[in-house]
Amino acid sequence: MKKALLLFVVLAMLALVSTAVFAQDEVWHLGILVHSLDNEFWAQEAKGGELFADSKDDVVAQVLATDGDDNKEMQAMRDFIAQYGDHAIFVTDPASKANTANVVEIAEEAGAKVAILWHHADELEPADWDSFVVHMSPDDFVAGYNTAKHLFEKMDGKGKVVALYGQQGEDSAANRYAGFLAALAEYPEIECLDMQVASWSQDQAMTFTQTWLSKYDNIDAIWAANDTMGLGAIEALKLEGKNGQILVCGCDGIAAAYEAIEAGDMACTVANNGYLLMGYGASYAYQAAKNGVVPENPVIKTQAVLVTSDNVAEYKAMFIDGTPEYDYDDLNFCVLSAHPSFAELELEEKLGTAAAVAVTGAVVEAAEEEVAWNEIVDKINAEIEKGIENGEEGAAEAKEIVDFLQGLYNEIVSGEAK
Amino acid sequence: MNLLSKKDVKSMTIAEQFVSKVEQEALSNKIRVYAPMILLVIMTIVFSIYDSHFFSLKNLVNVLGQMAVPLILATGLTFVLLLGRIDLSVEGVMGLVGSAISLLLLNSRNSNDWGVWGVILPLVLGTLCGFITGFLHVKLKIASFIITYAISTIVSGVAVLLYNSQPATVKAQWVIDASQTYFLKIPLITWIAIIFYIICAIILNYTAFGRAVYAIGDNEAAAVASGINVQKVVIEVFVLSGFAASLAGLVALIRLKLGQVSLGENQMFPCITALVVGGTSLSGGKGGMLQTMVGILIYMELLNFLTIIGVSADYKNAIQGVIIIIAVALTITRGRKVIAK
Amino acid sequence: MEKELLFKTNNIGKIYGSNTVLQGINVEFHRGEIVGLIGENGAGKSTLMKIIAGVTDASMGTMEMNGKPFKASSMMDANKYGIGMVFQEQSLISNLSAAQNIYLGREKDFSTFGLVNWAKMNAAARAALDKLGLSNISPAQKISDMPFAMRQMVEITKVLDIVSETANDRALILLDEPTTVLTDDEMKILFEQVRLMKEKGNCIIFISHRLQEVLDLTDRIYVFKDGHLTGEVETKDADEYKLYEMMVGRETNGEYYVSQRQTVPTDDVVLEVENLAMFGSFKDVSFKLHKGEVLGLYGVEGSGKEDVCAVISGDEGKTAGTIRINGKEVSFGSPSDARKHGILSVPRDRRDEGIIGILPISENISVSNYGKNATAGLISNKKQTENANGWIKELGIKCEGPMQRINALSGGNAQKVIFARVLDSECPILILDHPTRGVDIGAKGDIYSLIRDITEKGFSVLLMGDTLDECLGLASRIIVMKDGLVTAEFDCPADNKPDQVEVVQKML
Amino acid sequence: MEQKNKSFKTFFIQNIYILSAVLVIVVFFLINNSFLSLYSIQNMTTELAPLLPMACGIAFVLYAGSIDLSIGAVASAVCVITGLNVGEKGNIMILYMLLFGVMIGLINGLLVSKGKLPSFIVTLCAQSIYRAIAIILSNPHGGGSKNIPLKQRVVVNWATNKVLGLPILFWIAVLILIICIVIERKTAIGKSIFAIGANEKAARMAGVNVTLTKLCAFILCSVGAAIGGIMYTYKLKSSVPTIGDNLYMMAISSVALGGTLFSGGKGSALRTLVGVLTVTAISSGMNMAGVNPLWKNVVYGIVLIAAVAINSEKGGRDLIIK
Repeated sequence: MKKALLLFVVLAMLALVSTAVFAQDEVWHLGILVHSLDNEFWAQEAKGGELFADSKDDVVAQVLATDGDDNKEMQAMRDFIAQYGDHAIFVTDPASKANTANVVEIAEEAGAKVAILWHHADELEPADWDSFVVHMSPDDFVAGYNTAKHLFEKMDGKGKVVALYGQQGEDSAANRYAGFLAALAEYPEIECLDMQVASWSQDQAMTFTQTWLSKYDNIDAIWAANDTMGLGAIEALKLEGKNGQILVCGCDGIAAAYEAIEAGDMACTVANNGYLLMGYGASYAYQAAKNGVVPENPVIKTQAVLVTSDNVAEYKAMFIDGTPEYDYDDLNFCVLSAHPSFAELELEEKLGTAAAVAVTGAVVEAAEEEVAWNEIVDKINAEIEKGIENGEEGAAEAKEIVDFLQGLYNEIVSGEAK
Repeated sequence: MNLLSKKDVKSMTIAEQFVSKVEQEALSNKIRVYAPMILLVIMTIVFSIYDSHFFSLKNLVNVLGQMAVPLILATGLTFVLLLGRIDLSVEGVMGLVGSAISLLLLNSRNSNDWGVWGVILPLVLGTLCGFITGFLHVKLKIASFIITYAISTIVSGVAVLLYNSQPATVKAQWVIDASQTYFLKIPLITWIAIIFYIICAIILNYTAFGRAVYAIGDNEAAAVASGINVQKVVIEVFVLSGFAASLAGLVALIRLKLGQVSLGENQMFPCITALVVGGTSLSGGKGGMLQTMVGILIYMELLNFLTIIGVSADYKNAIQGVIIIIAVALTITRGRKVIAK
Repeated sequence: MEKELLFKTNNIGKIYGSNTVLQGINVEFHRGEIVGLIGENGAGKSTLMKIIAGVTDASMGTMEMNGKPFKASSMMDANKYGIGMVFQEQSLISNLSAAQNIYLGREKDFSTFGLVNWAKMNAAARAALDKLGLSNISPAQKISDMPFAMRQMVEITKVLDIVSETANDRALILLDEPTTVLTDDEMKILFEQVRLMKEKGNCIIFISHRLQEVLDLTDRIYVFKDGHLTGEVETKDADEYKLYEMMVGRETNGEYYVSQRQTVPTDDVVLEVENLAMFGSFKDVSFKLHKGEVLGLYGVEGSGKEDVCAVISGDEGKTAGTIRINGKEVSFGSPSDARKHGILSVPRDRRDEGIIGILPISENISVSNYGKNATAGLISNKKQTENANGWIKELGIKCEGPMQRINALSGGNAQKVIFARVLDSECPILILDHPTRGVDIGAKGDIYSLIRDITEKGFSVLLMGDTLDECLGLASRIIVMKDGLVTAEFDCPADNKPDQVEVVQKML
Repeated sequence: MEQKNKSFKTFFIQNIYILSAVLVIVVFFLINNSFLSLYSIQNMTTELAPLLPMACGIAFVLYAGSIDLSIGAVASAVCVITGLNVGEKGNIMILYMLLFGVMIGLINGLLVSKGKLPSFIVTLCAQSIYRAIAIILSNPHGGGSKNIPLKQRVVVNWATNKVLGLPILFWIAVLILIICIVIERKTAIGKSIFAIGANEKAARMAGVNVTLTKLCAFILCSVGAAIGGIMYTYKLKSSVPTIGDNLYMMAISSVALGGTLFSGGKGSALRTLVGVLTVTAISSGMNMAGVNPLWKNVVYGIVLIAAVAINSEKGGRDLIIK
């Protein structure tokens, strides 16, 4: 019995640390879903959401950590909804790409508005859902691409590079590395000697770097998928006195990385600006819930700044030493570019905007009038296949585009059939 | 009986058979005892032949440097495993102590500069964690697997609370110097690890406490009967393991400078694997400091070699797993009636 | 001549829960005497020993040592007063050396600055071992490399050393069944040492189920029954018969082994063993076991008889020879294979290999034959409990009920549960490996008549007796082994048992 | 009367393990009344559905006195394989994955029982192997999770539909719980598992087939993990290669919470259920109570210690708990 009492005391202590606020009318409860708070960038994101909530009288924020676990994220959302019903709004840095679909489904079921950052599941379009207000992302691919490109430029387009990969199984790790590979492809004289999975760990990154240094004597640069691993690599370089000589990059923009850039040990990082992302994400969700304001183009790319020795002082002052102040009512402030849907975004990336509008128009028209679209496509396909056989440049890409258009066409047709 | 003049089994008397059986068993036991060492030598030779980078001075120094943290942890864990217990809390304690030190020395987050106290107090804190673990394990009679897991969860939570999501970089000059100091081409942190290892080896082999650890691991009831205060010894072992984890936290911080919870991540299971490969039994009572060193060396060499030859990162963990199972199968003592748990 | 009083108890008692196991005990031990404690298992003598040695606390009463009040909180505490105990079960650390075991917990005598000088310790251990005439034991040898009896001697050396060191020949030494695993020679050395200790003025308390040993060694005997002290006799006034009477309150005589119910074996051979061998242990062992027969296997420890049993029960593998069951050749790799062929054993080491301690009695009974209470693969726990209840009644097992944990039972009752298990398995061939070891006399009698019952029902028994007397009394045929070989075979009809001397000649 | 009191006391002591779950639920209900709303209960039942089979599975290995650290990785691998194929191949994948679980259990079990290797090491290595499989199958270069295409979700949607107000997944978990109870109480193999856990030598001498029994314990465990993995796929409607990373400790600590002994021979599926309930209630409750995420680990650890301290059965002072 004594022990049962012990447990009771422990649980009673819980009540002290809990900050439950009961549902009131016209108070919006913002659930901030981030991976965890033991990482500086995620803490920055959470802080961004809280800054937004502080700026509004009728918003109460609660940070819900997901540990990067799809399941915990769903549970946390449902727990939150159980409490606040349709007065819950969410802004989430989702646990994974795939889980965004679940996030949206749960929100839809409860009628809660949600803004999603970073990832989105294939075929998941904000326009199709009432609750999915906006998707905002600075694009991991671009971040990986930009840091790699900066390194390669500094290397004068030739030399040897090694890469430190993040956590296996995580989307951002995969996308950043894909960006690195894309940049690598543009520089034929740069060779990637080895890639190792250092799982975001400073210790492992340091160990791998030491091993590389004893194996290769001609490394020019180390591409790391985040700052922590970059810092690990730098510690290994310091032991050899090679810091500053071998280029290192990071990503995320944590305090220690800014200091390393100032000291000349790190070449560059990407300031993903968690404050802006989550703050404005929350603002979009809030506006949609309260005022029914839904952005016309809900797929938004935000600014991710490449921080180098040139601009490090400015960003350190803004993000680390202070917190940035934003006008959250000016929803357009955070927008670098906005797009109606992911499908269009993808198309735009391939065709260029003007061409995309034209082609999409043609496809819609064709679908509506039910002209012999199939015949046209067959002809084009035949041409393309001939092109592929002859090894013509761009033929493969053209085929991809046609396939996409075919998909779009089918969707429109089947949508009308309904 | 001389093995060369082996008689026909049938014509041997039972006494002769018995003598030869005992000799054979003694021989195979000896082989088992030395198997990890033989494995280590073979690995070193094969690896060196396979890739010339492996046996280069530079790489060996690397391996020695990387060995510091695992060696310290494994030294502490040796005592715990000899008791037949397990300590999952070392990762959390490492993170806590590393974070605490980084916040108390000259750093990027605050204006603290506590000098030597900035190291001593966190070490005491980490050791205290070991004491609490041991105390709860003994007094509440909770399996060490669970209690140490719970403590690890709590302690790493506290660590993040300490630095409030923004880890501090150590700026104290002596820490920076320490990470770049070498004696006889071996890094200072490795010397710290080796000195700790030697002290622990002496404690294990030449003190009453060391004998008590073996006694409890082998036969707890008998240890009680011999007047050994089992609870005290068990708590002391967890205190020692807590101190080892704290020291490892300090060394990891010297190596990496950034004080965060992840200093301790993925350190404990590899150490336990290494100990078992070296010949320490998970059920207690069997093993020793020599086995610990051999196990750690085998493990570090394997890790280093897989990186050097550039095994695809996707397959590395899987390959490592398979190799470890084979290594354990080769080196572990198994009789007909041995019970594996 | 009145001897100086060393130790006395005043109304010592012990209560476990609602169960009083010891009540109102007043005993006195004097310098320079050897006192025997006898009684059935569970009579309370082991509990008294544990209280004196500081292993458990007394629930009531007081004790005096050297005229001063005595209360030990631990064994170590008791050692300081000069009280040491040699345990029934082995309490050595198998991966430490003999010297390290002898001085375990006392290393500081050999330490400087906390570091132990092993050479000094080994020398001291050498001297301690030599004092007991154990020159064949090396102090640096690991316990795990020693035979069983040698380990026991190390244990005795350890205790004698502890108390003689602190007590200046005013020691009280408790020996709890120290002879169970010793050979005759080792026993002689032990007895010599005990007498030597006594002459120096120490007091030795000796517990044994072997009454002859008690009579040989002691000066005075206390008899316990059901937690009470029921008698005290001078050894010179006692004989075995009288002691039996005092302990069990019933006479023991030739009918002890119920030999009038001994079956005459049939001609049906159920188990045949031919030229069986196990490398390093025995060879060329051949015998036949008939239906309804008790076949005794006898020899000294290490004669190979244990391993013969182990091979037939599937516990060990044979290296040569054949085993036939009902004329069909079989081979097994484990006791579960053997069970499938109808062979099951009552293991010798009950605590380690017999009882499944934390499980209830009913599970312990059913473990060898779950199928009995199952329909279509699903076990009925109700049937299983009923089944257990049946056995509890049939074998007279004293317990709270079938759901009681088996480790709460006394040795004899636990052994009966093991018998219930092997009988429940319906295996026709039973190997009884020292079935009465550590069992009190009352339960022994029950087990003897049980063996008669089952042979009457047609079971066949391969018996390894605890004593020659028992083996001869129970078996209808006896095989004697020596140094791994069968040396003789005797017929033992109920009315014409062979002479013990004759058998002993063949085994030594 | 006294007899009756005594039996009540025994009953109380034997069933005190339920108390921890009740206390946790009551406290959270007091903190926040919506903790026991229908929506919240639906949420928690969905939550515990995949965890329950995993915990029940590993409980068998713990009864036998061994441990299995690979269940999380097995769940990950199963989740990935199912998620990638269920859209095209349909629900038959469940059957394939159960067979996959049997195979994994067979390998682990053989290495432990026949190879006489410590289960701790075998399953630790198995963990890295199956985790690598999950990642390799996900994508070259360790790609992340993939959702089942929205159009193919018809195949898996049934699992989260509700029957009697609670999701089908939960009812399946209940069914599995009942099967586990039947196995441990009603079958020879279940009872043998307890016997070898309590005293392996004695069970062996009593004719229990130790090798086979251990093998079965590991197979039950891996199948439990596979079911957990399948359920996660159906619940998350995607393949997540990292799903199991924290699950194995969660499953093990749930079993410990219920009071199952790590030394083997004791425990029951009902205790495991209570443990799983407690773990789920703690994590849901903390979300609803608005506990700062930084404090969550601290609170979880303390509650874990307190609950295990209450629930573990103490078999007298001679019992050695490692």
